[in-house]
Amino acid sequence: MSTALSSAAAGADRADGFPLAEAVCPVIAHEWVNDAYKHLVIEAGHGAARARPGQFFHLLCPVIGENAPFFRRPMSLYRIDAARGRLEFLYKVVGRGTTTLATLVPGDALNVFGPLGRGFDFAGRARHIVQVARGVGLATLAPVAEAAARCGIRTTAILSARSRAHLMSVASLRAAGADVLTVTDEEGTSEVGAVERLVRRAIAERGGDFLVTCGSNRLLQMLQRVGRELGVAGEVALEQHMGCGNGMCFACVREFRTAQGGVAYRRVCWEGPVFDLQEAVSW
Amino acid sequence: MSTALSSAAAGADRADGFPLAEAVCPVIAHEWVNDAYKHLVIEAGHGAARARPGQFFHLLCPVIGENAPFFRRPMSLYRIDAARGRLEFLYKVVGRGTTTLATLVPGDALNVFGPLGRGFDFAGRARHIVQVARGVGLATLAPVAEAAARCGIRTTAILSARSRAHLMSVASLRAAGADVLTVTDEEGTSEVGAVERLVRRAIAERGGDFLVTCGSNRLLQMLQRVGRELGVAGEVALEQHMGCGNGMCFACVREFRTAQGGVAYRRVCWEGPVFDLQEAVSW
Amino acid sequence: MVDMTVRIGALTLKNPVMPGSGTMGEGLARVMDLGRLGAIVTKTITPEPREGCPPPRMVEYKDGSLMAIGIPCKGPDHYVDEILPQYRAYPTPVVCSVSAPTVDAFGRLAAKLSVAGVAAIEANISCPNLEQDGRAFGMDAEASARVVRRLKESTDRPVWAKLTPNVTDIAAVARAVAAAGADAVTCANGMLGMAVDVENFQPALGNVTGGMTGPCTRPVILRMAWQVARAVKIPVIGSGGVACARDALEYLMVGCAAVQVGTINFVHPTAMLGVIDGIEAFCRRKGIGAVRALTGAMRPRQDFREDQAA
Amino acid sequence: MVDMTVRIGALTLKNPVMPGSGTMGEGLARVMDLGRLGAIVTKTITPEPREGCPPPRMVEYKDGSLMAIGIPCKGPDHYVDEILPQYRAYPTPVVCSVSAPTVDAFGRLAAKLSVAGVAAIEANISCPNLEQDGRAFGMDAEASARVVRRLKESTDRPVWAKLTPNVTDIAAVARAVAAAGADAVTCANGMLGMAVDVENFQPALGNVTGGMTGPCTRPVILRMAWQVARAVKIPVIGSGGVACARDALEYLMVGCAAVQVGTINFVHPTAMLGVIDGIEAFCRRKGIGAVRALTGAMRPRQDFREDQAA
Ligand SMILES: Cc1cc2nc3c(=O)[nH]c(=O)nc-3n(C[C@H](O)[C@H](O)[C@H](O)COP(=O)(O)OP(=O)(O)OC[C@H]3O[C@@H](n4cnc5c(N)ncnc54)[C@H](O)[C@@H]3O)c2cc1C
Ligand SMILES: Cc1cc2nc3c(=O)[nH]c(=O)nc-3n(C[C@H](O)[C@H](O)[C@H](O)COP(=O)(O)OP(=O)(O)OC[C@H]3O[C@@H](n4cnc5c(N)ncnc54)[C@H](O)[C@@H]3O)c2cc1C
Ligand SMILES: Cc1cc2nc3c(=O)[nH]c(=O)nc-3n(C[C@H](O)[C@H](O)[C@H](O)COP(=O)(O)O)c2cc1C
Ligand SMILES: Cc1cc2nc3c(=O)[nH]c(=O)nc-3n(C[C@H](O)[C@H](O)[C@H](O)COP(=O)(O)O)c2cc1C
Ligand code: FES
Ligand code: FES
Repeated sequence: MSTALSSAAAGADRADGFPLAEAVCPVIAHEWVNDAYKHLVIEAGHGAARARPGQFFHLLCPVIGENAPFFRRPMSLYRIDAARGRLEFLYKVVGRGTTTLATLVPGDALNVFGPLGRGFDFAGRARHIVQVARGVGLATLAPVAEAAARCGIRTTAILSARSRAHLMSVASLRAAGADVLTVTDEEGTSEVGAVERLVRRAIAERGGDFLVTCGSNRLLQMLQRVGRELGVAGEVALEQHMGCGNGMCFACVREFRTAQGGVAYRRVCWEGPVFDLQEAVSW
Repeated sequence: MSTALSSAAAGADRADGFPLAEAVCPVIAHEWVNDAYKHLVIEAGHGAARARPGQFFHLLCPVIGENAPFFRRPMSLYRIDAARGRLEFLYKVVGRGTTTLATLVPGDALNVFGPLGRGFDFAGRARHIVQVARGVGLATLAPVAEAAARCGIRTTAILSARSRAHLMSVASLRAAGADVLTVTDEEGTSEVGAVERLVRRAIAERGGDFLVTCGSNRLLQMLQRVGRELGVAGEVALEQHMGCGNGMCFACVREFRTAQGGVAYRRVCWEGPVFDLQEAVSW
Repeated sequence: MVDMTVRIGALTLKNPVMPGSGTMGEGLARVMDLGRLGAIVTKTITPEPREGCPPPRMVEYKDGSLMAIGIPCKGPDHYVDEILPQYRAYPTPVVCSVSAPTVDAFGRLAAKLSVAGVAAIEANISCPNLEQDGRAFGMDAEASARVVRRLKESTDRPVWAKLTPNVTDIAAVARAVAAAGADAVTCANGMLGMAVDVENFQPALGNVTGGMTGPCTRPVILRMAWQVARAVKIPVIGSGGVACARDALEYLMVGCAAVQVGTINFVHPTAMLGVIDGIEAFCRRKGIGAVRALTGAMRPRQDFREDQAA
Repeated sequence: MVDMTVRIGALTLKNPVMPGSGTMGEGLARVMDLGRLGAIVTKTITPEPREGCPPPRMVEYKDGSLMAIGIPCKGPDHYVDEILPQYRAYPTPVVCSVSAPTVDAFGRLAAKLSVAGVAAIEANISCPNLEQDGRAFGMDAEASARVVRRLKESTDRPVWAKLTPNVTDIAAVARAVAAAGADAVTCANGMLGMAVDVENFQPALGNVTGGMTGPCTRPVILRMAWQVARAVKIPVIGSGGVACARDALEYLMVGCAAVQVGTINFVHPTAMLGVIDGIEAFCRRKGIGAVRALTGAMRPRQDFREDQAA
């Protein structure tokens, strides 16, 4: 399907036999989910067959007028529909690239590159995942529950957002069998201390034994503290501005704690975007 | 009207009181007239009130993907509708800029700068204009007959094109009172010698006393020869790649014969695009 | 109210925005009020009339252009008689750009052009030095300094030296011209580039090489302006790729007192007004009372961490 | 059938297209067959492990980018043990890029890296020379030549010298390294640039300055490649802003024997395949039997006049 459009990009669709591909994919659906986020569905058989939760695709956003994104934009997978060969993204419109991305309509072509990076690694390590997501983290953590369920792992998902309108993926998480708890700024329930109490309860009362988070530095710090204190392992998905998305340019480094007690740079696109919860240096 | 859209371009619509303006104008109509040419109508009160046949506007073609025209594109006026405050262009889709220009649909905004350059100067010099146009010259010469008629000048228009489908503006020239003769490659009537016979006849039998041409170097050479031989004055509209369109960058020069018998560079956008028929150096 | 004035040596400009030499002309007065500009810098004048380079004279890129114009010029008398009077109607100071093939010729030309209505002389030292194998004066610190010294002897007007970016150590050239008495440095002229018409196996420009200018050159010229501003005490005027107020602010913050706007004038004829208004709006938004305070306002990076907003 | 092979000194490459050092990595093998490339140039290796520059490491422009990466490196042993073996599966020659803070260190490093699987050494002389106030070796013809001489003494592999574009006279540096025995020159590394985060009055890059690369730099680097190709007899490898076959053809026609493709690999991971296929298609269309014939194929402009088609 995507090959029919391949002439739109030089060099696209040369994937044959390679785990990664630059592919030109038809847009299937593209709707606003609230005032800030859009939900994008594309047909991408190659990617859908290979992608894992926590991985991302590097999207070539169109050039339109003054908005001329030179590099691709990383977007984690919101849903992987291997059966229908589709990938879904949930993204916030913030700048040049996401602004032009948002103009695509069904039938348009989008050049994507992926799947990239190291996804979540909970199989065999977890029996009950406690995930804490905020902002774009809601998108990144969304596919975790479904994949976990497939390995017989339960999920408690604590979703934090500005308002109820910004709580996304509640229904799909429930459909995947997760217990979903929501907190919002609007209702005054999203304060870090309150979320910490929910996390501790999920660990103590529901058997939570693996922490997963994305989207908020303050929640990350809290989970690092709770995890250290209670000896609960976990992972965090991080962001950094990217060039290649494929480990080649070293633009996307962040600081991490090393085994020797120092700090070192690691590439978010290559060693991550999912990292050990305790190794990530919060900021 | 156009000011409502001015935020689309930094610095646009600061015209108040100046003969030239950068204005963001709504597209009123935009249709293909054959397989190669599009007819564009925009609302541009400021420009329509000031523009004269032979002048041009400098159009800021949109940036779309790989087609990123950095400079504006010059287009001569196909029709000046001062009454309705509209400008019309007839252009051939050839490269980056015209390709993105062609994507505009009614209601879109187009940033135009003008009117620019020196138009035709026949008032008081001509009683019967013989115009010879080919290719894009059909667009450039189209408004001449109507303006000429307004000064009581008659026009014989000899239009040359590849095929009958590429003969444009026949109806509007007739409506403006011109005698229209058409020749085409397809019919084998457009050969230079044949056109020369039509020109000589228009001078000899109809009182043609001013030659005007645009769009073909071979027709220009023929008219220079006929004009010299018969002592008939005339003008030619020329093209050259442009930066500013406003006499500032000196990118658009061509060679011209000087009074001293040498050649010198002159700016097509500033001393032209309409030049004395005999001073133009054909190539 | 933001105080937009800046001082370039003895000269006070009403704001820090002016055209680059060769990127404006009488045509601009037909689109905007030249009285709003900080200064009017006119196209380079040479001692003898010149026709300039053979066409084609330009190649366009996505974010800039390559032009080989070659300074067509009708000579100094035509400048004094025909060009200068066009700007007399404006309160804006006129800066006259000059160029010549020898140090002597630079001096004679500047003397000739030090007439009423010329507020300063900008030395375009990117031109070939006929006394040194045609290598541009500006590519050699000592040759640049010689030009400036001669100009200072030949005119009582402030002398600005416009550097070429095609050098290893632009700070060294800036130091040399400052020591020679330059009142300001302009940083910088176009970057030497070329293009090939591959279909026809020939150079795309009639002159083979040309000057690369426009937004895409800004990162490199900005770095040079920063190096120059740290090397000299005289005012630095940034010139390279300014298209909007944000771009001009970069130059001011790395140490420039003013900016020149060039190629973008060809695309947006009133771009300079947008730059002026945008700088003023920025100052207002940041509570900065005088645009002068922006000069060199860049501070070392904080390890500044903002919480990810959700 | 077009003969796509090119000779870089003693080395024959199956085609003239290779990545620029630091713009490919093991990740590329997951997208395309590295066996199709003319050569594999690996990221610069330094004698000691380095972490590289503090983030932020990049700024994006419309047609290029500014990056300050700072050559993070795990040292030569890691290169030999971990990186080189990844490319053993391919028939493609591996060119090992090296850099060091002193001439001696350059020599020792090259000796250490002259192992099986390394077909040539590329000297990245854009790095600071600690024996000369940290000024880059490549900014000085004599220092560049010293590096090349030492490399030639230290390794039996062909030595390529990768020039920095941040110089007044790149042809002079090229002549110096050619005289010192370089087997080829690569022209050139990134152009030094900077950017300001004006909202926060601070440098946009953690390292303040960085390397400007990508398509917008091509006109300037192409001019340098042309100057270098006219100055030396050894093969020239063009490196700057190649995104498609047309761009590569410009470099070949001004005199390059091959090209390196850099930044665009980050945007289109299989861009190099497009360049290879496009060059071949061009040769076929023009009836050119061997890509070698394109090297220096640019001719002076004809006063070539084509009739305006209607
Ligand atoms: C692995 C990964 C997964 C992500 N997944 C999602 C997701 O599922 N949904 C979502 O809404 N966002 C996600 N992001 C963030 C998203 O990539 C940025 O919002 C987007 O790049 C902004 O691009 P822009 O051109 O609109 O913004 P601009 O601010 O115009 O971009 C300028 C530059 O900054 C970079 N940039 C800006 N913000 C970020 C950021 N937060 N992270 C990385 N680079 C940034 C851009 O890529 C670009 O290089 C993810 C980021 C990473 C690294
Ligand atoms: C005064 C004037 C009036 C014109 N009027 C008309 C008109 O009414 N109808 C019409 O169809 N065309 C007209 N043209 C030609 C028109 O400007 C070009 O066809 C157009 O610029 C091509 O742009 P492009 O980006 O599509 O082509 P590209 O080939 O991609 O353009 C590359 C560069 O070459 C320039 N260029 C290419 N062809 C020409 C040309 N023939 N003349 C000048 N610059 C060119 C472009 O402006 C651009 O700078 C006129 C030209 C001039 C100078
Ligand atoms: C078409 C053109 C002509 C120029 N002519 C001159 C000139 O005559 N003298 C001069 O000193 N600089 C000249 N310049 C350089 C500009 O003044 C300016 O320094 C340069 O373009 C960089 O600024 P920009 O990137 O904003 O264009 C010219 C530039 C262009 C594009
Ligand atoms: C992120 C990045 C890292 C680079 N690292 C190196 C390097 O380690 N050694 C080197 O010699 N050149 C390095 N370069 C320069 C490239 O090899 C190449 O010469 C330059 O990018 C110009 O080509 P381009 O315009 O196609 O990118 C690097 C360039 C980039 C963009
Ligand atoms: S984005 Fe290039 S290494 Fe991570
Ligand atoms: S296009 Fe600039 S002078 Fe004519």
